Amino acid sequence: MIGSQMIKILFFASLKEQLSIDALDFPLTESITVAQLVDELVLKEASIDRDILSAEDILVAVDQTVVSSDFLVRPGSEVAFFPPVTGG
Amino acid sequence: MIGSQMIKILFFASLKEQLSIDALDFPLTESITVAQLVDELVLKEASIDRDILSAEDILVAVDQTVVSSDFLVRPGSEVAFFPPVTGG
Amino acid sequence: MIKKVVVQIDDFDVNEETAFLVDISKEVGGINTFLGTVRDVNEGDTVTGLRLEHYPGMTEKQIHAIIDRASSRWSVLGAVVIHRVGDLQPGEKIVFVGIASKHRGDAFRACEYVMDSLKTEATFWKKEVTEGEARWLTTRQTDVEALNKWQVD
Amino acid sequence: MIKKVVVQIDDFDVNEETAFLVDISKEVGGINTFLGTVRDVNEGDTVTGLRLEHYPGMTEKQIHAIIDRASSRWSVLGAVVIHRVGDLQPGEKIVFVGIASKHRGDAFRACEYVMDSLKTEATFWKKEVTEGEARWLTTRQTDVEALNKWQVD
Repeated sequence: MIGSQMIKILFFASLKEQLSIDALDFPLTESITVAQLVDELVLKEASIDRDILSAEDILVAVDQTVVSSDFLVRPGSEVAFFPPVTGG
Repeated sequence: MIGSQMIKILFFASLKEQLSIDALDFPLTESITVAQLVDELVLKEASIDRDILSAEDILVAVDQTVVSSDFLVRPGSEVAFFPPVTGG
Repeated sequence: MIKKVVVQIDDFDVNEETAFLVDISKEVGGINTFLGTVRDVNEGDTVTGLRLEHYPGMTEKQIHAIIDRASSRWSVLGAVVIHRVGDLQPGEKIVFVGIASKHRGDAFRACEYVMDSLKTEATFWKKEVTEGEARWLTTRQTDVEALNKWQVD
Repeated sequence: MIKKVVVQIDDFDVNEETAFLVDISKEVGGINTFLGTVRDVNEGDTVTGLRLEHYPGMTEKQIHAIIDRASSRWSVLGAVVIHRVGDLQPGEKIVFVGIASKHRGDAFRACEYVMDSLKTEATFWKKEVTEGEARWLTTRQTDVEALNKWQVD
Protein backbone atom coordinates (compact mmCIF):
# COMPACT_ATOMS: atom_id res chain seq x y z
CA MET A 1 0.00 0.00 0.00
CA ILE A 2 1.33 3.41 -0.88
CA GLY A 3 0.56 6.73 0.82
CA SER A 4 -3.00 8.00 0.59
CA GLN A 5 -1.96 11.12 -1.36
CA MET A 6 -0.31 9.06 -4.07
CA ILE A 7 -1.31 6.45 -6.61
CA LYS A 8 0.79 3.59 -7.96
CA ILE A 9 0.83 3.35 -11.76
CA LEU A 10 1.89 0.18 -13.59
CA PHE A 11 2.59 -0.54 -17.26
CA PHE A 12 2.80 -4.01 -18.79
CA ALA A 13 4.07 -5.87 -21.85
CA SER A 14 4.41 -3.88 -25.11
CA LEU A 15 3.24 -0.69 -23.37
CA LYS A 16 5.99 -0.98 -20.77
CA GLU A 17 8.56 -1.39 -23.55
CA GLN A 18 7.21 1.46 -25.66
CA LEU A 19 7.21 3.87 -22.71
CA SER A 20 10.43 2.41 -21.24
CA ILE A 21 8.87 2.47 -17.78
CA ASP A 22 7.22 -0.26 -15.73
CA ALA A 23 5.92 1.67 -12.71
CA LEU A 24 5.74 5.09 -11.13
CA ASP A 25 4.27 6.73 -8.08
CA PHE A 26 2.14 9.75 -8.92
CA PRO A 27 0.67 12.35 -6.55
CA LEU A 28 -3.13 12.43 -6.36
CA THR A 29 -4.95 14.39 -3.68
CA GLU A 30 -8.52 14.02 -4.94
CA SER A 31 -10.45 11.64 -7.15
CA ILE A 32 -10.26 12.16 -10.92
CA THR A 33 -11.44 10.09 -13.87
CA VAL A 34 -9.14 7.74 -15.74
CA ALA A 35 -9.32 10.11 -18.74
CA GLN A 36 -8.23 13.05 -16.55
CA LEU A 37 -5.44 10.94 -15.08
CA VAL A 38 -4.12 10.24 -18.59
CA ASP A 39 -4.09 14.03 -19.26
CA GLU A 40 -2.21 14.64 -16.00
CA LEU A 41 0.33 11.92 -16.75
CA VAL A 42 1.03 13.26 -20.24
CA LEU A 43 1.43 16.77 -18.82
CA LYS A 44 3.66 15.94 -15.88
CA GLU A 45 5.64 12.83 -16.81
CA ALA A 46 8.18 13.21 -19.60
CA SER A 47 8.23 9.47 -20.26
CA ILE A 48 4.49 9.26 -21.01
CA ASP A 49 3.51 9.66 -24.65
CA ARG A 50 -0.18 10.42 -25.22
CA ASP A 51 -0.45 8.49 -28.50
CA ILE A 52 0.98 5.37 -26.87
CA LEU A 53 -1.02 5.54 -23.64
CA SER A 54 -4.28 6.49 -25.35
CA ALA A 55 -4.06 3.92 -28.13
CA GLU A 56 -7.48 2.47 -28.85
CA ASP A 57 -6.75 -1.03 -27.57
CA ILE A 58 -5.04 -0.07 -24.29
CA LEU A 59 -6.89 -1.32 -21.21
CA VAL A 60 -6.96 0.25 -17.75
CA ALA A 61 -7.42 -1.54 -14.44
CA VAL A 62 -7.99 0.27 -11.16
CA ASP A 63 -7.25 -1.80 -8.07
CA GLN A 64 -7.00 -4.85 -10.33
CA THR A 65 -10.37 -4.51 -12.02
CA VAL A 66 -10.69 -3.39 -15.64
CA VAL A 67 -12.57 -0.07 -15.85
CA SER A 68 -13.71 2.44 -18.47
CA SER A 69 -12.22 5.92 -18.96
CA ASP A 70 -14.91 7.65 -16.87
CA PHE A 71 -14.11 5.55 -13.78
CA LEU A 72 -13.06 7.63 -10.76
CA VAL A 73 -9.53 6.98 -9.52
CA ARG A 74 -9.17 7.64 -5.78
CA PRO A 75 -5.96 8.56 -3.95
CA GLY A 76 -4.20 5.38 -2.78
CA SER A 77 -5.33 3.35 -5.79
CA GLU A 78 -3.26 1.07 -8.03
CA VAL A 79 -3.78 1.92 -11.71
CA ALA A 80 -2.48 -0.33 -14.48
CA PHE A 81 -2.28 0.27 -18.22
CA PHE A 82 -1.79 -2.68 -20.58
CA PRO A 83 -2.44 -4.02 -24.07
CA PRO A 84 -4.99 -6.78 -24.80
CA VAL A 85 -4.10 -10.04 -23.07
CA THR A 86 -2.68 -13.05 -24.91
CA GLY A 87 -2.18 -15.79 -22.33
CA GLY A 88 -3.39 -19.34 -22.11
CA MET B 1 -9.99 -69.25 -36.75
CA ILE B 2 -12.31 -72.22 -36.47
CA GLY B 3 -13.19 -74.76 -39.17
CA SER B 4 -15.11 -73.44 -42.17
CA GLN B 5 -18.13 -75.69 -41.43
CA MET B 6 -18.49 -74.22 -37.94
CA ILE B 7 -19.16 -70.84 -36.38
CA LYS B 8 -17.91 -69.54 -33.06
CA ILE B 9 -20.62 -68.09 -30.83
CA LEU B 10 -19.87 -65.78 -27.91
CA PHE B 11 -22.02 -64.41 -25.09
CA PHE B 12 -21.09 -61.47 -22.87
CA ALA B 13 -21.96 -59.82 -19.56
CA SER B 14 -25.49 -60.34 -18.18
CA LEU B 15 -26.39 -62.56 -21.15
CA LYS B 16 -23.46 -64.88 -20.43
CA GLU B 17 -24.59 -65.15 -16.80
CA GLN B 18 -28.25 -65.70 -17.63
CA LEU B 19 -27.43 -68.48 -20.12
CA SER B 20 -24.53 -69.80 -18.00
CA ILE B 21 -22.39 -70.13 -21.10
CA ASP B 22 -19.69 -67.86 -22.53
CA ALA B 23 -18.92 -69.53 -25.86
CA LEU B 24 -19.78 -72.48 -28.07
CA ASP B 25 -18.84 -73.85 -31.45
CA PHE B 26 -21.86 -74.50 -33.65
CA PRO B 27 -22.00 -76.34 -36.98
CA LEU B 28 -22.98 -74.22 -39.99
CA THR B 29 -22.61 -75.49 -43.54
CA GLU B 30 -24.36 -72.68 -45.39
CA SER B 31 -25.20 -69.03 -44.79
CA ILE B 32 -28.30 -68.25 -42.74
CA THR B 33 -29.67 -65.03 -41.27
CA VAL B 34 -29.05 -64.04 -37.67
CA ALA B 35 -32.76 -64.65 -36.96
CA GLN B 36 -32.51 -68.17 -38.39
CA LEU B 37 -29.37 -68.80 -36.36
CA VAL B 38 -31.25 -67.87 -33.18
CA ASP B 39 -33.97 -70.42 -34.12
CA GLU B 40 -31.31 -73.09 -34.71
CA LEU B 41 -29.57 -72.34 -31.43
CA VAL B 42 -32.81 -72.55 -29.42
CA LEU B 43 -33.66 -75.82 -31.15
CA LYS B 44 -30.29 -77.55 -30.80
CA GLU B 45 -28.62 -76.11 -27.71
CA ALA B 46 -30.23 -76.94 -24.38
CA SER B 47 -28.54 -74.00 -22.68
CA ILE B 48 -30.06 -71.40 -25.00
CA ASP B 49 -33.32 -69.86 -23.87
CA ARG B 50 -35.26 -68.02 -26.60
CA ASP B 51 -36.69 -65.36 -24.32
CA ILE B 52 -33.23 -64.48 -23.04
CA LEU B 53 -31.44 -64.52 -26.40
CA SER B 54 -34.22 -62.70 -28.25
CA ALA B 55 -34.78 -60.00 -25.63
CA GLU B 56 -35.44 -56.67 -27.30
CA ASP B 57 -32.21 -54.99 -26.25
CA ILE B 58 -29.81 -57.83 -27.12
CA LEU B 59 -27.27 -56.88 -29.79
CA VAL B 60 -25.60 -59.17 -32.30
CA ALA B 61 -22.15 -58.74 -33.85
CA VAL B 62 -20.91 -60.85 -36.74
CA ASP B 63 -17.15 -60.82 -37.17
CA GLN B 64 -16.99 -57.99 -34.65
CA THR B 65 -19.44 -55.66 -36.38
CA VAL B 66 -22.92 -55.04 -35.00
CA VAL B 67 -25.55 -56.28 -37.49
CA SER B 68 -29.34 -56.55 -37.77
CA SER B 69 -31.32 -59.78 -37.60
CA ASP B 70 -31.51 -60.18 -41.38
CA PHE B 71 -27.72 -60.17 -41.74
CA LEU B 72 -26.33 -63.35 -43.38
CA VAL B 73 -24.01 -65.37 -41.16
CA ARG B 74 -21.45 -67.36 -43.19
CA PRO B 75 -19.70 -70.55 -42.11
CA GLY B 76 -16.46 -69.68 -40.31
CA SER B 77 -17.85 -66.50 -38.78
CA GLU B 78 -17.65 -65.29 -35.19
CA VAL B 79 -21.08 -64.36 -33.84
CA ALA B 80 -21.49 -62.52 -30.53
CA PHE B 81 -24.62 -61.77 -28.51
CA PHE B 82 -24.53 -59.11 -25.80
CA PRO B 83 -26.58 -56.54 -23.88
CA PRO B 84 -26.25 -52.77 -24.44
CA VAL B 85 -22.76 -51.52 -23.59
CA THR B 86 -21.99 -49.54 -20.44
CA GLY B 87 -18.28 -48.72 -20.56
CA GLY B 88 -16.32 -45.49 -20.36
CA MET C 1 -2.37 -38.97 -36.91
CA ILE C 2 -0.89 -41.24 -34.26
CA LYS C 3 -3.19 -43.58 -32.32
CA LYS C 4 -2.63 -45.55 -29.16
CA VAL C 5 -5.43 -47.86 -28.04
CA VAL C 6 -5.04 -50.12 -25.04
CA VAL C 7 -7.48 -52.26 -23.05
CA GLN C 8 -5.78 -53.52 -19.91
CA ILE C 9 -6.29 -54.75 -16.36
CA ASP C 10 -3.42 -52.70 -14.96
CA ASP C 11 -3.52 -49.07 -13.91
CA PHE C 12 -1.90 -46.49 -16.18
CA ASP C 13 0.16 -43.36 -15.74
CA VAL C 14 -1.38 -40.03 -16.78
CA ASN C 15 2.05 -38.36 -17.07
CA GLU C 16 3.26 -41.03 -19.44
CA GLU C 17 0.21 -40.70 -21.68
CA THR C 18 0.39 -36.91 -21.61
CA ALA C 19 4.10 -36.99 -22.50
CA PHE C 20 3.29 -39.36 -25.37
CA LEU C 21 0.82 -36.79 -26.73
CA VAL C 22 3.11 -33.78 -26.20
CA ASP C 23 5.96 -35.58 -27.98
CA ILE C 24 3.96 -36.53 -31.08
CA SER C 25 4.97 -33.30 -32.79
CA LYS C 26 6.08 -29.78 -31.95
CA GLU C 27 2.98 -28.68 -33.82
CA VAL C 28 0.97 -29.84 -30.80
CA GLY C 29 -0.46 -26.75 -29.10
CA GLY C 30 -3.27 -28.21 -27.03
CA ILE C 31 -4.07 -31.48 -25.35
CA ASN C 32 -7.49 -32.25 -23.95
CA THR C 33 -7.86 -35.29 -21.76
CA PHE C 34 -10.68 -36.99 -19.97
CA LEU C 35 -10.12 -39.28 -17.03
CA GLY C 36 -13.01 -41.36 -15.74
CA THR C 37 -12.88 -42.74 -12.21
CA VAL C 38 -15.07 -45.04 -10.11
CA ARG C 39 -17.48 -43.00 -8.00
CA ASP C 40 -18.49 -44.33 -4.59
CA VAL C 41 -22.19 -43.61 -5.07
CA ASN C 42 -24.41 -44.41 -8.05
CA GLU C 43 -28.17 -43.93 -8.17
CA GLY C 44 -28.18 -43.45 -4.41
CA ASP C 45 -26.34 -46.66 -3.52
CA THR C 46 -22.88 -46.95 -2.04
CA VAL C 47 -20.59 -48.55 -4.60
CA THR C 48 -17.91 -50.81 -3.14
CA GLY C 49 -16.49 -52.04 -6.43
CA LEU C 50 -16.87 -52.30 -10.18
CA ARG C 51 -16.17 -55.23 -12.51
CA LEU C 52 -15.52 -54.41 -16.15
CA GLU C 53 -15.84 -56.97 -18.90
CA HIS C 54 -15.21 -56.44 -22.61
CA TYR C 55 -15.17 -58.18 -25.99
CA PRO C 56 -11.46 -58.60 -26.76
CA GLY C 57 -10.65 -57.75 -30.35
CA MET C 58 -13.93 -56.06 -31.18
CA THR C 59 -13.45 -53.38 -28.52
CA GLU C 60 -10.06 -52.32 -29.85
CA LYS C 61 -11.36 -52.27 -33.45
CA GLN C 62 -14.28 -50.08 -32.36
CA ILE C 63 -12.06 -47.64 -30.51
CA HIS C 64 -9.80 -47.27 -33.54
CA ALA C 65 -12.89 -46.61 -35.69
CA ILE C 66 -14.20 -44.02 -33.20
CA ILE C 67 -10.85 -42.17 -33.23
CA ASP C 68 -10.79 -42.27 -37.04
CA ARG C 69 -14.25 -40.71 -37.18
CA ALA C 70 -13.17 -38.00 -34.72
CA SER C 71 -10.08 -37.34 -36.83
CA SER C 72 -12.19 -36.94 -39.98
CA ARG C 73 -14.25 -34.21 -38.28
CA TRP C 74 -11.59 -32.33 -36.32
CA SER C 75 -7.88 -31.73 -36.69
CA VAL C 76 -6.22 -34.43 -34.56
CA LEU C 77 -2.46 -34.95 -34.34
CA GLY C 78 -2.60 -37.79 -31.84
CA ALA C 79 -5.08 -39.80 -29.78
CA VAL C 80 -4.70 -42.08 -26.78
CA VAL C 81 -7.48 -44.27 -25.39
CA ILE C 82 -6.81 -46.51 -22.42
CA HIS C 83 -9.66 -48.47 -20.89
CA ARG C 84 -9.29 -50.75 -17.91
CA VAL C 85 -11.12 -54.03 -17.38
CA GLY C 86 -11.38 -56.36 -14.38
CA ASP C 87 -12.08 -55.41 -10.78
CA LEU C 88 -11.85 -51.76 -9.76
CA GLN C 89 -12.32 -49.93 -6.45
CA PRO C 90 -13.94 -46.51 -5.85
CA GLY C 91 -11.52 -43.74 -6.78
CA GLU C 92 -9.61 -45.90 -9.26
CA LYS C 93 -9.11 -44.82 -12.86
CA ILE C 94 -11.33 -46.52 -15.46
CA VAL C 95 -10.73 -44.72 -18.72
CA PHE C 96 -8.39 -42.13 -20.21
CA VAL C 97 -8.95 -40.31 -23.50
CA GLY C 98 -6.34 -37.83 -24.68
CA ILE C 99 -6.36 -35.81 -27.89
CA ALA C 100 -3.49 -33.65 -29.15
CA SER C 101 -4.25 -30.92 -31.69
CA LYS C 102 -2.73 -27.73 -32.98
CA HIS C 103 -5.63 -25.70 -31.59
CA ARG C 104 -7.63 -26.27 -28.45
CA GLY C 105 -11.12 -26.30 -29.96
CA ASP C 106 -10.34 -29.41 -32.01
CA ALA C 107 -8.87 -31.18 -28.99
CA PHE C 108 -11.93 -30.44 -26.81
CA ARG C 109 -14.43 -31.51 -29.50
CA ALA C 110 -12.60 -34.69 -30.52
CA CYS C 111 -12.00 -35.78 -26.91
CA GLU C 112 -15.63 -35.38 -25.91
CA TYR C 113 -16.82 -37.10 -29.09
CA VAL C 114 -14.55 -40.09 -28.42
CA MET C 115 -15.76 -40.29 -24.80
CA ASP C 116 -19.44 -40.06 -25.77
CA SER C 117 -18.93 -42.71 -28.46
CA LEU C 118 -17.05 -45.05 -26.11
CA LYS C 119 -19.93 -44.87 -23.64
CA THR C 120 -22.59 -46.03 -26.06
CA GLU C 121 -20.72 -48.01 -28.74
CA ALA C 122 -17.66 -49.78 -27.39
CA THR C 123 -18.20 -53.33 -26.11
CA PHE C 124 -17.57 -52.81 -22.40
CA TRP C 125 -19.95 -53.86 -19.65
CA LYS C 126 -19.92 -52.71 -16.04
CA LYS C 127 -21.11 -54.72 -13.08
CA GLU C 128 -21.44 -52.70 -9.92
CA VAL C 129 -21.09 -54.09 -6.42
CA THR C 130 -23.28 -52.19 -3.96
CA GLU C 131 -23.23 -53.38 -0.37
CA GLY C 132 -22.91 -57.06 -1.18
CA GLU C 133 -25.16 -57.10 -4.21
CA ALA C 134 -23.78 -57.10 -7.74
CA ARG C 135 -25.80 -55.69 -10.64
CA TRP C 136 -25.10 -55.13 -14.31
CA LEU C 137 -25.51 -51.51 -15.25
CA THR C 138 -27.89 -50.52 -18.01
CA THR C 139 -27.37 -47.86 -20.64
CA ARG C 140 -28.01 -44.35 -19.38
CA GLN C 141 -30.42 -42.26 -21.37
CA THR C 142 -28.11 -39.27 -20.77
CA ASP C 143 -25.30 -41.15 -22.52
CA VAL C 144 -27.47 -41.82 -25.55
CA GLU C 145 -28.43 -38.14 -25.64
CA ALA C 146 -24.78 -37.14 -25.25
CA LEU C 147 -23.92 -39.06 -28.40
CA ASN C 148 -26.93 -37.74 -30.31
CA LYS C 149 -25.62 -34.18 -30.07
CA TRP C 150 -22.80 -35.14 -32.48
CA GLN C 151 -25.18 -36.16 -35.27
CA VAL C 152 -24.52 -34.19 -38.42
CA ASP C 153 -27.82 -32.97 -39.82
CA MET D 1 -15.74 -26.62 -4.56
CA ILE D 2 -11.97 -26.75 -4.16
CA LYS D 3 -9.78 -24.35 -6.16
CA LYS D 4 -6.07 -24.33 -6.81
CA VAL D 5 -4.67 -21.38 -8.75
CA VAL D 6 -0.96 -21.00 -9.35
CA VAL D 7 1.11 -18.68 -11.55
CA GLN D 8 4.70 -19.85 -11.57
CA ILE D 9 7.97 -19.87 -13.52
CA ASP D 10 8.65 -23.56 -12.84
CA ASP D 11 7.29 -26.50 -14.75
CA PHE D 12 4.52 -28.57 -13.14
CA ASP D 13 3.60 -32.22 -12.92
CA VAL D 14 0.41 -33.37 -14.63
CA ASN D 15 0.19 -36.53 -12.47
CA GLU D 16 0.31 -34.46 -9.31
CA GLU D 17 -2.45 -32.13 -10.49
CA THR D 18 -4.57 -35.04 -11.71
CA ALA D 19 -4.13 -36.86 -8.38
CA PHE D 20 -5.15 -33.65 -6.57
CA LEU D 21 -8.39 -33.61 -8.59
CA VAL D 22 -9.11 -37.35 -8.19
CA ASP D 23 -8.57 -37.09 -4.42
CA ILE D 24 -10.94 -34.16 -3.89
CA SER D 25 -13.85 -36.52 -3.30
CA LYS D 26 -14.96 -40.03 -4.14
CA GLU D 27 -17.92 -38.36 -5.82
CA VAL D 28 -15.52 -37.36 -8.62
CA GLY D 29 -16.46 -39.39 -11.70
CA GLY D 30 -14.84 -37.38 -14.48
CA ILE D 31 -11.88 -35.09 -14.87
CA ASN D 32 -11.35 -33.01 -17.97
CA THR D 33 -8.02 -31.32 -18.42
CA PHE D 34 -6.47 -29.03 -20.96
CA LEU D 35 -2.73 -28.71 -21.38
CA GLY D 36 -1.37 -25.92 -23.58
CA THR D 37 2.16 -26.23 -24.95
CA VAL D 38 4.48 -23.98 -26.97
CA ARG D 39 4.17 -24.79 -30.68
CA ASP D 40 7.24 -24.39 -32.87
CA VAL D 41 5.40 -22.58 -35.65
CA ASN D 42 2.97 -19.66 -35.42
CA GLU D 43 1.53 -17.75 -38.37
CA GLY D 44 4.09 -19.37 -40.65
CA ASP D 45 7.18 -18.44 -38.62
CA THR D 46 9.48 -20.79 -36.72
CA VAL D 47 9.13 -20.07 -33.01
CA THR D 48 12.32 -20.50 -30.99
CA GLY D 49 10.96 -19.29 -27.68
CA LEU D 50 8.19 -17.60 -25.80
CA ARG D 51 8.34 -15.07 -22.97
CA LEU D 52 5.31 -14.77 -20.73
CA GLU D 53 4.64 -11.75 -18.56
CA HIS D 54 1.69 -11.21 -16.20
CA TYR D 55 0.19 -8.79 -13.69
CA PRO D 56 0.90 -10.41 -10.31
CA GLY D 57 -2.09 -10.29 -8.01
CA MET D 58 -4.65 -9.28 -10.61
CA THR D 59 -4.07 -12.46 -12.63
CA GLU D 60 -4.74 -14.77 -9.70
CA LYS D 61 -7.85 -12.79 -8.72
CA GLN D 62 -9.16 -13.04 -12.29
CA ILE D 63 -8.57 -16.79 -12.47
CA HIS D 64 -10.43 -17.33 -9.20
CA ALA D 65 -13.33 -15.26 -10.57
CA ILE D 66 -13.35 -17.24 -13.84
CA ILE D 67 -13.50 -20.54 -11.95
CA ASP D 68 -16.30 -19.19 -9.74
CA ARG D 69 -18.32 -18.26 -12.82
CA ALA D 70 -17.75 -21.73 -14.30
CA SER D 71 -18.84 -23.28 -11.03
CA SER D 72 -22.05 -21.26 -11.01
CA ARG D 73 -22.98 -22.62 -14.45
CA TRP D 74 -21.84 -26.24 -14.18
CA SER D 75 -21.40 -28.75 -11.38
CA VAL D 76 -17.74 -28.48 -10.38
CA LEU D 77 -16.18 -30.40 -7.46
CA GLY D 78 -12.65 -29.10 -7.99
CA ALA D 79 -10.63 -26.88 -10.31
CA VAL D 80 -6.91 -26.47 -10.91
CA VAL D 81 -5.38 -23.72 -13.02
CA ILE D 82 -1.61 -23.49 -13.39
CA HIS D 83 -0.11 -20.92 -15.72
CA ARG D 84 3.59 -20.51 -16.30
CA VAL D 85 5.39 -17.22 -16.85
CA GLY D 86 8.95 -16.42 -17.90
CA ASP D 87 10.93 -17.93 -20.77
CA LEU D 88 9.61 -21.08 -22.42
CA GLN D 89 10.91 -23.29 -25.24
CA PRO D 90 8.88 -25.04 -27.98
CA GLY D 91 7.24 -28.18 -26.59
CA GLU D 92 7.17 -26.85 -23.02
CA LYS D 93 3.97 -26.68 -21.02
CA ILE D 94 2.36 -23.24 -20.66
CA VAL D 95 -1.00 -23.79 -19.02
CA PHE D 96 -2.98 -26.54 -17.32
CA VAL D 97 -6.69 -26.41 -16.55
CA GLY D 98 -8.30 -29.35 -14.78
CA ILE D 99 -11.92 -29.72 -13.70
CA ALA D 100 -13.30 -32.54 -11.58
CA SER D 101 -17.04 -33.22 -11.68
CA LYS D 102 -19.47 -35.99 -10.94
CA HIS D 103 -20.44 -36.25 -14.60
CA ARG D 104 -18.30 -35.74 -17.63
CA GLY D 105 -20.42 -33.14 -19.44
CA ASP D 106 -19.92 -30.61 -16.63
CA ALA D 107 -16.17 -31.23 -16.60
CA PHE D 108 -15.84 -30.71 -20.38
CA ARG D 109 -17.97 -27.54 -20.40
CA ALA D 110 -16.34 -25.93 -17.34
CA CYS D 111 -12.81 -26.74 -18.52
CA GLU D 112 -13.33 -25.23 -21.96
CA TYR D 113 -15.07 -22.19 -20.49
CA VAL D 114 -12.15 -21.56 -18.12
CA MET D 115 -9.63 -21.95 -20.98
CA ASP D 116 -11.55 -19.63 -23.31
CA SER D 117 -11.89 -17.05 -20.51
CA LEU D 118 -8.19 -17.27 -19.58
CA LYS D 119 -7.24 -16.56 -23.20
CA THR D 120 -9.15 -13.31 -23.46
CA GLU D 121 -9.48 -12.03 -19.89
CA ALA D 122 -6.53 -13.00 -17.70
CA THR D 123 -3.62 -10.53 -17.60
CA PHE D 124 -0.96 -12.57 -19.36
CA TRP D 125 1.06 -11.36 -22.33
CA LYS D 126 3.11 -13.47 -24.70
CA LYS D 127 6.20 -12.34 -26.56
CA GLU D 128 7.30 -14.71 -29.26
CA VAL D 129 10.88 -15.09 -30.45
CA THR D 130 10.98 -16.05 -34.14
CA GLU D 131 14.41 -16.46 -35.71
CA GLY D 132 16.06 -13.70 -33.75
CA GLU D 133 13.14 -11.28 -33.75
CA ALA D 134 10.86 -10.86 -30.74
CA ARG D 135 7.27 -9.71 -31.12
CA TRP D 136 4.37 -9.26 -28.74
CA LEU D 137 1.40 -11.34 -29.79
CA THR D 138 -1.94 -9.70 -30.39
CA THR D 139 -5.37 -11.04 -29.47
CA ARG D 140 -6.63 -13.67 -31.88
CA GLN D 141 -10.07 -13.09 -33.33
CA THR D 142 -10.71 -16.85 -32.94
CA ASP D 143 -10.13 -16.52 -29.18
CA VAL D 144 -12.66 -13.70 -28.92
CA GLU D 145 -15.16 -15.79 -30.88
CA ALA D 146 -14.41 -18.81 -28.67
CA LEU D 147 -15.43 -16.82 -25.59
CA ASN D 148 -18.50 -15.35 -27.27
CA LYS D 149 -20.03 -18.82 -27.62
CA TRP D 150 -20.49 -18.94 -23.83
CA GLN D 151 -22.70 -15.81 -23.75
CA VAL D 152 -26.03 -16.56 -22.17
CA ASP D 153 -28.76 -14.98 -24.30
